[in-house]
Amino acid sequence: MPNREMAASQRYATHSQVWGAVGMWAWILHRITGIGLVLYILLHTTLMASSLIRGSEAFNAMLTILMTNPVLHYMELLLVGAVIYHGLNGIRLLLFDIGIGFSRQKEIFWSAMAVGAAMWIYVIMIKLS
Amino acid sequence: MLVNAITWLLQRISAALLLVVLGLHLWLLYVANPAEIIQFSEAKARLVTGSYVTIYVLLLLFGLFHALNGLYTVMVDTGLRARLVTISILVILGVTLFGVGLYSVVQFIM
Amino acid sequence: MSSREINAKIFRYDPEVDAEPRFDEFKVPLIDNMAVLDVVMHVQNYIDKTLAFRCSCRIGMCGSCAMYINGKPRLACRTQVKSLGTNNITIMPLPNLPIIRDLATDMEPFFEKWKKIKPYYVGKSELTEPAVIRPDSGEREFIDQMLDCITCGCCYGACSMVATNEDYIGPAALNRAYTLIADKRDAIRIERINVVGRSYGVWRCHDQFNCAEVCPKKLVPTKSIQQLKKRCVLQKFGIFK
Amino acid sequence: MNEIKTDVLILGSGGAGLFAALHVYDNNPSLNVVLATKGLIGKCGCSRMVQGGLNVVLNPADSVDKHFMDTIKGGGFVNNQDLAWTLVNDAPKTVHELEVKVGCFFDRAEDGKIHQKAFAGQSFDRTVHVADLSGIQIIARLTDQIFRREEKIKVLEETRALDLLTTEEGDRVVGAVMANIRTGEIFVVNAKVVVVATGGAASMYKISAPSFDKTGDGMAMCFRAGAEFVDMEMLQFHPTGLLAGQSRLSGSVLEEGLRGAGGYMINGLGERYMERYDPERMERSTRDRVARAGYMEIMAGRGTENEGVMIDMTHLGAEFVEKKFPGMCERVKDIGKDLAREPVEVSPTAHFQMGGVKIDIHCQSSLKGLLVAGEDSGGVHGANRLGGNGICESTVFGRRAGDTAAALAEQEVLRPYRQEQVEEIKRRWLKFYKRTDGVDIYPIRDEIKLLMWEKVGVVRDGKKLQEAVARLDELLEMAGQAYVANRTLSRYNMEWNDIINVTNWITVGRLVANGALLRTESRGSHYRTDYVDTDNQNWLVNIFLKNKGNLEIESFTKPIVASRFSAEEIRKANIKY
Ligand SMILES: Cc1cc2nc3c(=O)[nH]c(=O)nc-3n(C[C@H](O)[C@H](O)[C@H](O)COP(=O)(O)OP(=O)(O)OC[C@H]3O[C@@H](n4cnc5c(N)ncnc54)[C@H](O)[C@@H]3O)c2cc1C
Ligand code: HEM
Ligand code: SF4
Ligand code: F3S
Ligand code: FES
Repeated sequence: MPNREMAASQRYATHSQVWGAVGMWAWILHRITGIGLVLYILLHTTLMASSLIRGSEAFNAMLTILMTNPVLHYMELLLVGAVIYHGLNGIRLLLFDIGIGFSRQKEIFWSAMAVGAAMWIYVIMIKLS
Repeated sequence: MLVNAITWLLQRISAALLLVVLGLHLWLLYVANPAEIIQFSEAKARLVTGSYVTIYVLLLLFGLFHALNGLYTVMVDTGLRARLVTISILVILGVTLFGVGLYSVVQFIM
Repeated sequence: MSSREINAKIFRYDPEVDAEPRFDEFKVPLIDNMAVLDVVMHVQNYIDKTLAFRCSCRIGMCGSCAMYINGKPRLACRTQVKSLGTNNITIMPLPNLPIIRDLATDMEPFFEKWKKIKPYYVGKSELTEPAVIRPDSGEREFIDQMLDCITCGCCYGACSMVATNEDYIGPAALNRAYTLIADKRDAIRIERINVVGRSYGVWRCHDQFNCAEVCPKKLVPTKSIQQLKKRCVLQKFGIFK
Repeated sequence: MNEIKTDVLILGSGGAGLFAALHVYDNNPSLNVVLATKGLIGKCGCSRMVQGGLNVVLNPADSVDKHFMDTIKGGGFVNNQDLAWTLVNDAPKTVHELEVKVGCFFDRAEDGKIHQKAFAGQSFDRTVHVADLSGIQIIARLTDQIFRREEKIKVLEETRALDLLTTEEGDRVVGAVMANIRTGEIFVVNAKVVVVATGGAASMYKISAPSFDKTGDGMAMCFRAGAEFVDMEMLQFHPTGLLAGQSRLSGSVLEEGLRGAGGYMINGLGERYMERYDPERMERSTRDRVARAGYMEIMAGRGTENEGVMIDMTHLGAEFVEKKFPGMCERVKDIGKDLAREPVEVSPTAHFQMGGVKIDIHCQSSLKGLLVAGEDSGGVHGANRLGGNGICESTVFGRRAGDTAAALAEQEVLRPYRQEQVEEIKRRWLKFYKRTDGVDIYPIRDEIKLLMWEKVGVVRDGKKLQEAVARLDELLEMAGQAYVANRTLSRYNMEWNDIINVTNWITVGRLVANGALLRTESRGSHYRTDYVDTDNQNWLVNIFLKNKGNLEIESFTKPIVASRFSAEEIRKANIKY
């Protein structure tokens, strides 16, 4: 009898996944941003503490590096985008958890995304001006 | 199992609270004080005058729980077997980071 | 669609002899009201008699003919070729299940999990007559509409949590569990709550909605699963008995 | 070769098979049951496809007498009245069990009690239902109950019975030879009692309603094993089968309620043709009449382009139709039509076999150790089945078969089967793998479907029936010459299975054609242009058929079993058919 591992390998061999649905992408992005934020939070707490332990000068020096490096600058925008996405989709998920919105999940997603885009653009404008 | 329902609920509760405190944090950084470069003294001044301390401690607490529990969920989703070991590591990591974070907060108010 | 011909690209695999799956292409004449089931039947009857697939009722009631058709698990019998908007049809077996041969999958893992939630009704002993329940009393919540499940497995094949975790019992079984747990006539609801509340149960669902997206009966298992999560939590606090 | 020994072997997982298994277990949980089914459990057969519902007397204002009279009146009075009486009396118990023990939940009326809707040919609204998907619920819940009893009920999915095993004397069945469709493995199940519940063979018609896995296997096996059959000429056509060109969707049933609600039947010229056939009842006439009228219109050249007639619901208002018949609207939408807003092409479609293996009220056939229940059995419905009595029969007699099987299994010993018979059966079905050349089965399949439709169909006559009988014999011969394209492929070989299916179709088709030839009158669904009248003087009899040996058909007639409503009373009532 064919076994389950084969079932999994067949799936990967043929990519027979549902790719065309909003919910699927919302979940993938939520997960990616979630994990990204975890990495960031780890980095964030350790960097803060490790510079503060060497005094306020060290803290200022580090923040100067962090906030002037152009690459990091763009990375920060991405970070903000991730937080906005994760947070807004998080609201959508919380709505489901309290039993709201099952029949309108796609509309809720796109509304959240519209709000998110506006917020993100606002932040980008502030940061780049 | 017992804990599943509780951690699931806590993940939601922490998410809801993060929405508030993380929202405030970001508001402070990007809207209220869109500084070029954050200076220690400015940050300290903000933290001492406002009762932002509570917010940051909460942010740490919920953020860490939410993040590490989220990470655990991701691992269980993909078929994690060594659950106890993983939980132990995550708890240690969480407590340590909380300590480290608390240290940073304390630096600002002292 | 102008051409009167369909290009069917069909997944072929015999696990007993083939090392690798392959795709065979067939040209099938387009007929009026053609369902994808007609396509595979035409191929098997008149072009390549060795093709294997499963079907029974051909009107979307038995749930035997679920296949992965142009990017989605669907019922072959209820999928009109016209509705695909193209003459190129790629047909693969339902994902997440072992393959018996070609398009015929072994539904065993699906039903193993179905059985795990004790899918059978156990009546309360004091109920000896059909219960009197007014249709507008709300007592049945939305059970009745969720009872339409035909165990076709489309949702099971679409959920990527099932794909990545072989223990997750999946949307269909959980949906069935909900219909029993919310049924006030049932005697072993707490037992069932304890099954769906385990780590292979409701907690693995992350509201992907792929299940709802593909369900040929337009069920939303996500909603049933949410109801179960709620009851699991309530039960922890002794509110749901 | 593998062998399984068991107390009870049940073939089929429709309403009859599933209920039989449950009742064997519930009577005596120590008995071993093997439940073999051609598809996946609970996902094959017609019980699953039941839309309308199940007839049962629940309301105090109704009575089993009324249900009984409706049933035999509908059946043209040739029903076995003992069986019909059993049907109506057991139905309430059965529905009770389905609700309270099995866990079905039928639709409720305003007052919270089980709702009962109207169906044609009934003097009281007594059809219980779950919207228009009753079968799914009944069968799914029964299947779940089987899962609960898994340790004693061994389920063999995608495993078909090939033939029954008999003792040397030929008067007792001791098991069956089976084939595992997935692996191609052939094995024997040796049992004290065999319950055959594999459904009928109406699928052998060009336009037909049943599921594809039902090919009259049970009847064909019982015939080969020597069981007696009754009323095989009685085969029901449903008047409104969807027409969808060559698509396999063709023939699927549009529910009777459409006509009940006031839908019009119109022909290609736009006439409401029922005026010519039953001016009083018009479209609400019985199934056999409406089906025949439609067929005659088509034959007279007044059909539509695609050889159909139309059902027109538009005058009832689109909103009403969509609200009342969502399932039907959806089905019609699949073929790009809008039931609520335009006439839809339909045709009579072969639906159900009233005839079948002769049984008594305990489902005992003429062979010891062989019980038959559900559509495979004959006599309950006479010449025409009422809508809603089909799944009723399957569940009622399935329960009975289970009870009888449990009782028999307790008394009987397991008798050995004959190895040489096993070998013979294996040769019969495996020879198709041995050839390198021969007959392609699919053209034969297409031919028999057309042949049955044209010559043994809705409207019959002696000449055509004779031609059909002759041709069917030839086709049986030809099917024996079939070969399998890939000789080494025994795993899930659909072609090999289709050879068996077609052979069984022809076997049952011969019984239908021969019975139809013998009955020189018209009654119920059996209509002959050379004998258009119902002959209550000479034909209140049942026609019995059996295998004389060598697949030759022996026939005899017996007066009907009129234990409750005598032949005299029937003649006096003088109801025309
Ligand atoms: C479209 C449609 C609608 C209907 N609507 C109604 C309705 O509204 N009301 C009503 O009362 N009746 C209705 N009927 C009739 C009703 O479905 C049948 O009378 C009834 O289901 C027959 O039940 P059964 O258990 O005898 O056979 P089925 O339910 O047909 O089951 C036969 C079983 O035997 C299996 N089988 C076949 N061959 C073999 C083999 N060789 N070995 C092992 N297993 C085998 C099949 O796979 C299947 O599981 C309808 C029928 C159809 C087709
Ligand atoms: C802004 C407020 C936030 C909200 C409303 C929110 C909401 C949620 C919700 C509802 C989930 C559960 C998803 C599920 O189980 O399907 C979740 C998961 C997760 N969150 Fe958050 N979150 C927020 C902030 C954060 C932050 C700051 C981090 C990281 C530090 C984070 C990391 C994660 C991770 C790793 C997961 C698990 C990923 C997954 O299950 O797919 N979240 N979040
Ligand atoms: S929930 Fe829908 S998709 Fe899933 S098995 Fe049931 S009918 Fe199929
Ligand atoms: S697709 Fe899977 S993740 Fe949940 S919403 Fe459906 S079960
Ligand atoms: S064949 Fe039954 S659902 Fe498609």
